[in-house]
Amino acid sequence: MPRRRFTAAAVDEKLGKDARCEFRVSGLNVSYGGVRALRDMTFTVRHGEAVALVGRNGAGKTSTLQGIMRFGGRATGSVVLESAAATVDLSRAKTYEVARAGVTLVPDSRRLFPRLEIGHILRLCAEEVVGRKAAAERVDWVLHLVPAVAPWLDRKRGELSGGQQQLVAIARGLAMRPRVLLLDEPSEGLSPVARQDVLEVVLNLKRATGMAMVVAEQNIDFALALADSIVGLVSGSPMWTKDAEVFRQDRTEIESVVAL
Amino acid sequence: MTAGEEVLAVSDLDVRYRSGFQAVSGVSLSLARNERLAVIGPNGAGKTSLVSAICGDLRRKASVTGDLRIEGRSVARRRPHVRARMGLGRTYQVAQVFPGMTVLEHLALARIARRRGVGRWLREVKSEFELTDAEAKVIDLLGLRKVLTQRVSQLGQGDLKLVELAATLCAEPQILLLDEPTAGMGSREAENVCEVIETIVALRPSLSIILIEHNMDVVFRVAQRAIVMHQGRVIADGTPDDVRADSEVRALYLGYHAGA
Amino acid sequence: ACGGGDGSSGSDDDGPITIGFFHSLSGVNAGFGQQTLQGAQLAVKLANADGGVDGRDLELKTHDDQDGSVSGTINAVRALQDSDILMGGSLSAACAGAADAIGQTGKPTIYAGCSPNEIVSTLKRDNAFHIFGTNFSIGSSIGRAMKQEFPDVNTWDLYCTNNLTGFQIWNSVYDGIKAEGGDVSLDQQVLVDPTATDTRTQVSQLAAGAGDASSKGLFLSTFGAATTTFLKGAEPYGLTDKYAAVATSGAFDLTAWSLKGTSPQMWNGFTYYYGAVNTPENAAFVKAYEDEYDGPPSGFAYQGYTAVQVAIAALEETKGDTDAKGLIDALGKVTVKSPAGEIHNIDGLNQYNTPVVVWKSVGDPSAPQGLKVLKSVLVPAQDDINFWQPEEDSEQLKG
Amino acid sequence: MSSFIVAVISGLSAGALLFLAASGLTLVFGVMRIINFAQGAMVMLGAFIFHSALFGQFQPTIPAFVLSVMITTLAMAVFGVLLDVILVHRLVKLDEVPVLLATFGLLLAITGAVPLLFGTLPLSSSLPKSIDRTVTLGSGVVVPLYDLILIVVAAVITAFLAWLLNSTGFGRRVKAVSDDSDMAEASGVRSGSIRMLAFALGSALAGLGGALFAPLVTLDSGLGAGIVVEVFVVIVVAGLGSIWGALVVCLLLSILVAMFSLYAADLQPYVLYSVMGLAILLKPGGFFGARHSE
Amino acid sequence: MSRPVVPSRWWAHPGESLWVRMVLIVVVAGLYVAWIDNVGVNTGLGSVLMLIIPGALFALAMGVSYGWCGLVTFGQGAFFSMGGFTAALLREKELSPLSVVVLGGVVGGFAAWVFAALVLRRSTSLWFAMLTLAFGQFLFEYGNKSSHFGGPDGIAGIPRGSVFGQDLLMQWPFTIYSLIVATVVMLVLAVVYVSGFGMVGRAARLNSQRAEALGLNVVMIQVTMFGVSGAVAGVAGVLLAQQQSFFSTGYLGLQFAGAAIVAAMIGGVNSYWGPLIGFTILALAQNQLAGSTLGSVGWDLVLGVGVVIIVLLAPDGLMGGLDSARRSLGRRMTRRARVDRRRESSEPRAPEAVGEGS
Ligand SMILES: Nc1ncnc2c1ncn2[C@@H]1O[C@H](COP(=O)(O)OP(=O)(O)OP(=O)(O)O)[C@@H](O)[C@H]1O
Ligand SMILES: Nc1ncnc2c1ncn2[C@@H]1O[C@H](COP(=O)(O)OP(=O)(O)OP(=O)(O)O)[C@@H](O)[C@H]1O
Ligand SMILES: [Mg+2]
Ligand SMILES: [Mg+2]
Repeated sequence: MPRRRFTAAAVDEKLGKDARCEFRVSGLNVSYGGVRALRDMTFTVRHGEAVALVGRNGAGKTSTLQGIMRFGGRATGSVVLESAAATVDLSRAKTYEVARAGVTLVPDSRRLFPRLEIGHILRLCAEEVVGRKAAAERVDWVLHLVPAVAPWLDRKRGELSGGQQQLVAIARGLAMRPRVLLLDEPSEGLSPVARQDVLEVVLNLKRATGMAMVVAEQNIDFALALADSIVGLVSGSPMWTKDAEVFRQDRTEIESVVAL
Repeated sequence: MTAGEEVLAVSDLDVRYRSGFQAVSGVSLSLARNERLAVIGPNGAGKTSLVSAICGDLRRKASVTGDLRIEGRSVARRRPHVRARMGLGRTYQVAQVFPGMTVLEHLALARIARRRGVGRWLREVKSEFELTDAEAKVIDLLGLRKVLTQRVSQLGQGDLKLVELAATLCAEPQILLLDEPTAGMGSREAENVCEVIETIVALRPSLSIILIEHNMDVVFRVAQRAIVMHQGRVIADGTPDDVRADSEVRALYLGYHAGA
Repeated sequence: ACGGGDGSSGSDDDGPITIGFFHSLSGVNAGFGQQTLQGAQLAVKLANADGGVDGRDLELKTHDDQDGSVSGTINAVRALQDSDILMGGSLSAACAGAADAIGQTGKPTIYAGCSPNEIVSTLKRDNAFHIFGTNFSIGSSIGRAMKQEFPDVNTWDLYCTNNLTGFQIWNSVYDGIKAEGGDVSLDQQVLVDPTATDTRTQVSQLAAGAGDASSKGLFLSTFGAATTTFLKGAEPYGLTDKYAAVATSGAFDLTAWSLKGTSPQMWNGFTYYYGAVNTPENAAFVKAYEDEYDGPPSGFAYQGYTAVQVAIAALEETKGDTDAKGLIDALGKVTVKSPAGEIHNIDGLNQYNTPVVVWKSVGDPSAPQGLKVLKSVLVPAQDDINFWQPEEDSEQLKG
Repeated sequence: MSSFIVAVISGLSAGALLFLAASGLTLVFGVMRIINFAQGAMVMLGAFIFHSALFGQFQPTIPAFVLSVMITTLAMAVFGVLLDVILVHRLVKLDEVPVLLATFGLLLAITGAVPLLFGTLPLSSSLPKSIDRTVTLGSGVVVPLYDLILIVVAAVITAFLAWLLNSTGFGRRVKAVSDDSDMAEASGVRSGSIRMLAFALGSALAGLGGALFAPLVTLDSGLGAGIVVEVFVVIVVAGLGSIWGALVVCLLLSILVAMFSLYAADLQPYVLYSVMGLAILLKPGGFFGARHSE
Repeated sequence: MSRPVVPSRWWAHPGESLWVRMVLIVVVAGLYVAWIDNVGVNTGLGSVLMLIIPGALFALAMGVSYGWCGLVTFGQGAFFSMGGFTAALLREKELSPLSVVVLGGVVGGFAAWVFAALVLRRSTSLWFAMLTLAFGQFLFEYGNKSSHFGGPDGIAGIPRGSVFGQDLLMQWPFTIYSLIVATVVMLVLAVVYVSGFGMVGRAARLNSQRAEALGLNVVMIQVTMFGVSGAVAGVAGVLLAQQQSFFSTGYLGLQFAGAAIVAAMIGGVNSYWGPLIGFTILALAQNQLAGSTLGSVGWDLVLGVGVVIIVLLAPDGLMGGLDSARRSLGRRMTRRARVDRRRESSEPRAPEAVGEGS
């Protein structure tokens, strides 16, 4: 099959540029050097919805998100983007193709490129997806959404605090015009205030653009505030998938998975 | 050699990586003989960096400032092997082994490292292949006996961590630094690891331990005291129960509703 | 158990007579080795066309000395093993590495090359014969010729590789001029690193200090690539035109060939240059060579050709008998009409009295090989020079 | 005094050539953390290709000369792409010492292939007549025109590389890939292609260096090993990854060597190595070394 | 105390009956050489053997420095040449050849030790590799210029002398002599290989950070091992000088060292026999190919492609390949070996304990 089916433009054309998309992951397995870290992960996210993955350290949340992106370990299983018009199968796509198709990862350790200035990072990532011409516009739009980032454009990673870096990482994700945003521990390492900021940004985004989201979170409040449904992970396997509403009243089950 | 005597003292330790990132800022701590201290904290808090700085493993990767004393002697400028010979022994978050060697050779290496005098270099390695009773017990507890003559390249990540632990114990350290010894293990193996730690503590009353762990069960079982790190700083210090009750810790690490 | 006693394990009497050829066929010196091989092959071909020696054909077996590496020396042993008479050697290490085996097997051997004095003297074995010049014979021949051609040039600039060979050659030139009763003094001496690829710095230095050079001579104590690189560096300055005399040693024809007819006027001394020798033997040789290969023979081709000629002469003397003793005796006695003239062993020295050609040429794109010979002098080997015992060597440049 | 200036200028031009050889290595290291032992051999290959691209002209016209330089650079870029496809992308995962050995193998292979491809006789070509001359700078200092040209080319290349790496999208992608290749990929960057391009650029620089070098020397297969030693000296003194650092060190070292050959010719062969030894003792990571990841 | 069973891998590693094997090898090789001498083929394999020994020892020196402690060196020719020049400079002193061998080993070893001690304390093994290259080149320049070392033309007239009344001038006494020297070197190395020191060196190569954290002084180990490697190279240099009666600066170059690296890698750098076998194979192969285009002009191409393939596909070389082939032959053979050992074993509870776990 021609590789160009995975350029951003080709995917746009197929799915419809601003179409409502559904994102389906099924039977996803991830292993590192022969060691299985994730078994049979299955979930679906619809337009305007968010799924939260919860579980203890090492339960496989990060592995799920990285498995979707095909980076890190070895991943097998099916990952598809579906609109009313068509289906794009990302199961065999390369990492950059997944990214260009509109599935964007905001990784847990932020991973901003240390030698580049923030403005250049945003620009670069936007260019890869929307092309050179539209990139500037896209970055402006992102800065409008996350205005806190604007003053840091000419700084480098080393000159930002952890929380600031987290905001930038999210901005970078947005610059890539995601259809599905994969957020890995967005609240990690943030002070409560910063966490509130991030939450607001993400919630606004969800409301305003209807972007689908997958969030890996250990912080239950954050997860519940954001997600519509929750997947509980225990040592590499999904235990249950439930409506978030269930837990807003009674958290015992979710805590049994996440906490001590 | 009374309990309570300080064996390890860290004061005002800073770790700044070459990239400019400051992973540890102004950490001071003191470890008493026979004390078992847990270090917990979110991902990227600087736990591993702290332990690596104590062992001197960061020489070429980061600048480390601050004072470090083992048994009252300053070692801040000593190379890692000197510190090891003064009683430090560590394991790594991702097991560090010698890929072409058998498990038995790992144990023999540790034994050679432990010995003093020129004679240890000249003896045939084979003569190091006998296990003392204590070592045999550790090996049996860890279930390593059946793989003793296998090369470690054939073992899984979990087994590698066990091998590394066994080898580190063979070197008979006075201060044992364990970096997530149960990460990536099933509950049964984690149980075994705890048992090994308990056995060793019983056998060697002068042993002190620093344990980095995300698994709270292990922390509660092993540690007498816990410190919590966040963004390179110590934010709480006390018994595990005190720490768990600390609201900041709950907020940053355990989550708001961690069971008490 | 002496190895020398039973050296006749070669071929039986009916098969062809084998001449072992041992030379650099790979590596940096492969070009020289290949040329020597072509000369040798031609000689063998001509001899066979003539009916061989005593009805037996000659066969050339080639072995690579691999620049004197250990496995190259193994090849030397092989070469000895399957030949009746051995010729070869150009690179110091390879020759010297093989010398021992050569001495022990007692096989008749002809060295066609090996110019540095020390090497030649270490190669001395009773069963081995050296037929071409050393640095010493070539250098002093150049010196003599220079004195005759330029009696008024007493001051020389020297451009010299910073190693013993470079020093040796200049010192022999100095001795040669002195021997003709001349006077020599060195003005500038510029040394170049033998391994350096880029020597423009040194050339510009020479140019900057040359001053009015119209009464001075310039001697290039360099070889091959170093000479070419010098000429290229000197080109923008027009440096070689400023001197009254410019001379160099070694196989300048190869250098000139690679310069494609642009080389400047230059005196050169070496064992041979086809265009500078006027003998009927040479004319025949050049013709045969040109028929066989594309261009005229180089000095190395001449060496290969002559070495095989010597071997054939010895074989004819013994009537095709390949017994080592007889052949060695014959090699000491025969007289050979080489392209450069008649040559024979100097009594008791295992060394032939091969002459040295000193000639003046200029690049000419229309000439064959891009080189036009303006003048040539054949300096006969001096019988009082003993290559095997080079004069005491100096680390100092004379003059 | 004038011989002093002459020495400085010829030192500068020698340094410029050295830089063309070293810059590719620095670039490739900066992107892939690969030390390319074969860089010298690639310069040599470039010189041979240049010679072939002249199609037998010994003294080309200026357009022919420029064309051949361009052909060589392009051919070496293609060669770089081929190497990347066959070998280099596999090296990225290895430790630095096996990488060094593998590229050493490459050095041997190229050195061995050259006589097979181009014959065993030494080859040679010349500069176009019109630039093969000297110019007189004020106060009677006479220097070859080509020396000046080389200095200008090196300066232009340095400026070009600095611009390319610091001010263009390609440069940013290169940095992103070398900082965190997985994350760059997850940001939509085709890190494999960027790597290939960067390696091709490194090879093209080797080709350019070889082409500009070729008319000055006699070509034989021993050229590569000679260059690699000098390049390593530069790398050890300058450290890895800094283009400007490499340039400065190339120029300073070459001037130093020129000075020695002027005032103390006997010691000149040892200059490079002595400087290298000093650098190791004083500044183990090199004077301009970018952070050296272990 | 319990003593677990260790499977024997004698072809990759010297086992306990090493001495017996060594002596056997010498006797067989000696007999062979004596035999071919008696039948009169005095330029056959016997002389090939004589010529291979110095090169093979040199390849072994490469193995010791890279395979045994992780230091790649492109300048080992320097220490080889120090040995060779020791013999060359002492050529008029009428010393016993054996004492020259010892002296050459000491010179090479000491120089290597000093070099490594100066460099390694300050830099990584990567810089070390580059520096060895420059070091070799430095000496090359120096040797070529200085008349003490004969310049590029070398020094000739190095005597072979005589040992225990046996004149070494003839080929087969010299071959036996080389064999004995090589065997002694191998025995010393065997002691190193099976000792704690040898294993610690390998550990330093495999994971130096871990080794340091265990309390092993990696730098000291590498420096010492490099000294050992230099000594082996020095001895090889002396042997070559004596055999050829000649030595020159040519051996300082990258070419010579490079071929030895390739040989060591083909055989397997971290095995005991690997470099020797690799060199022998290469020398014989080149010998066979000589005369063909590939064997002469393109030999470097063969070597280079060989190195690349080995680095990528078989970093442990031929010996490593054999070893894993043996392992993959299945457990059956191992088990049988265990049973045999159990019969031999005087220790009552050893084998039973294995595999039984807690
Ligand atoms: N690169 C890797 N190599 C080997 N094992 C890995 C790697 N990354 C993760 N693992 C293992 O895979 C398992 C799942 O890890 P993962 O990072 O997905 O967990 P997580 O739920 O994201 O945890 P955390 O809350 O710590 O981020 C863990 O046991 C971890 O040790
Ligand atoms: N070599 C390095 N260079 C630059 N930054 C580094 C390096 N190693 C670690 N860091 C950064 O230092 C910080 C602390 O890392 P460290 O490994 O000490 O965390 P940790 O507390 O052990 O986390 P975890 O629980 O995930 O193991 C992290 O932000 C990490 O990205
Ligand atoms: Mg995670
Ligand atoms: Mg950690």
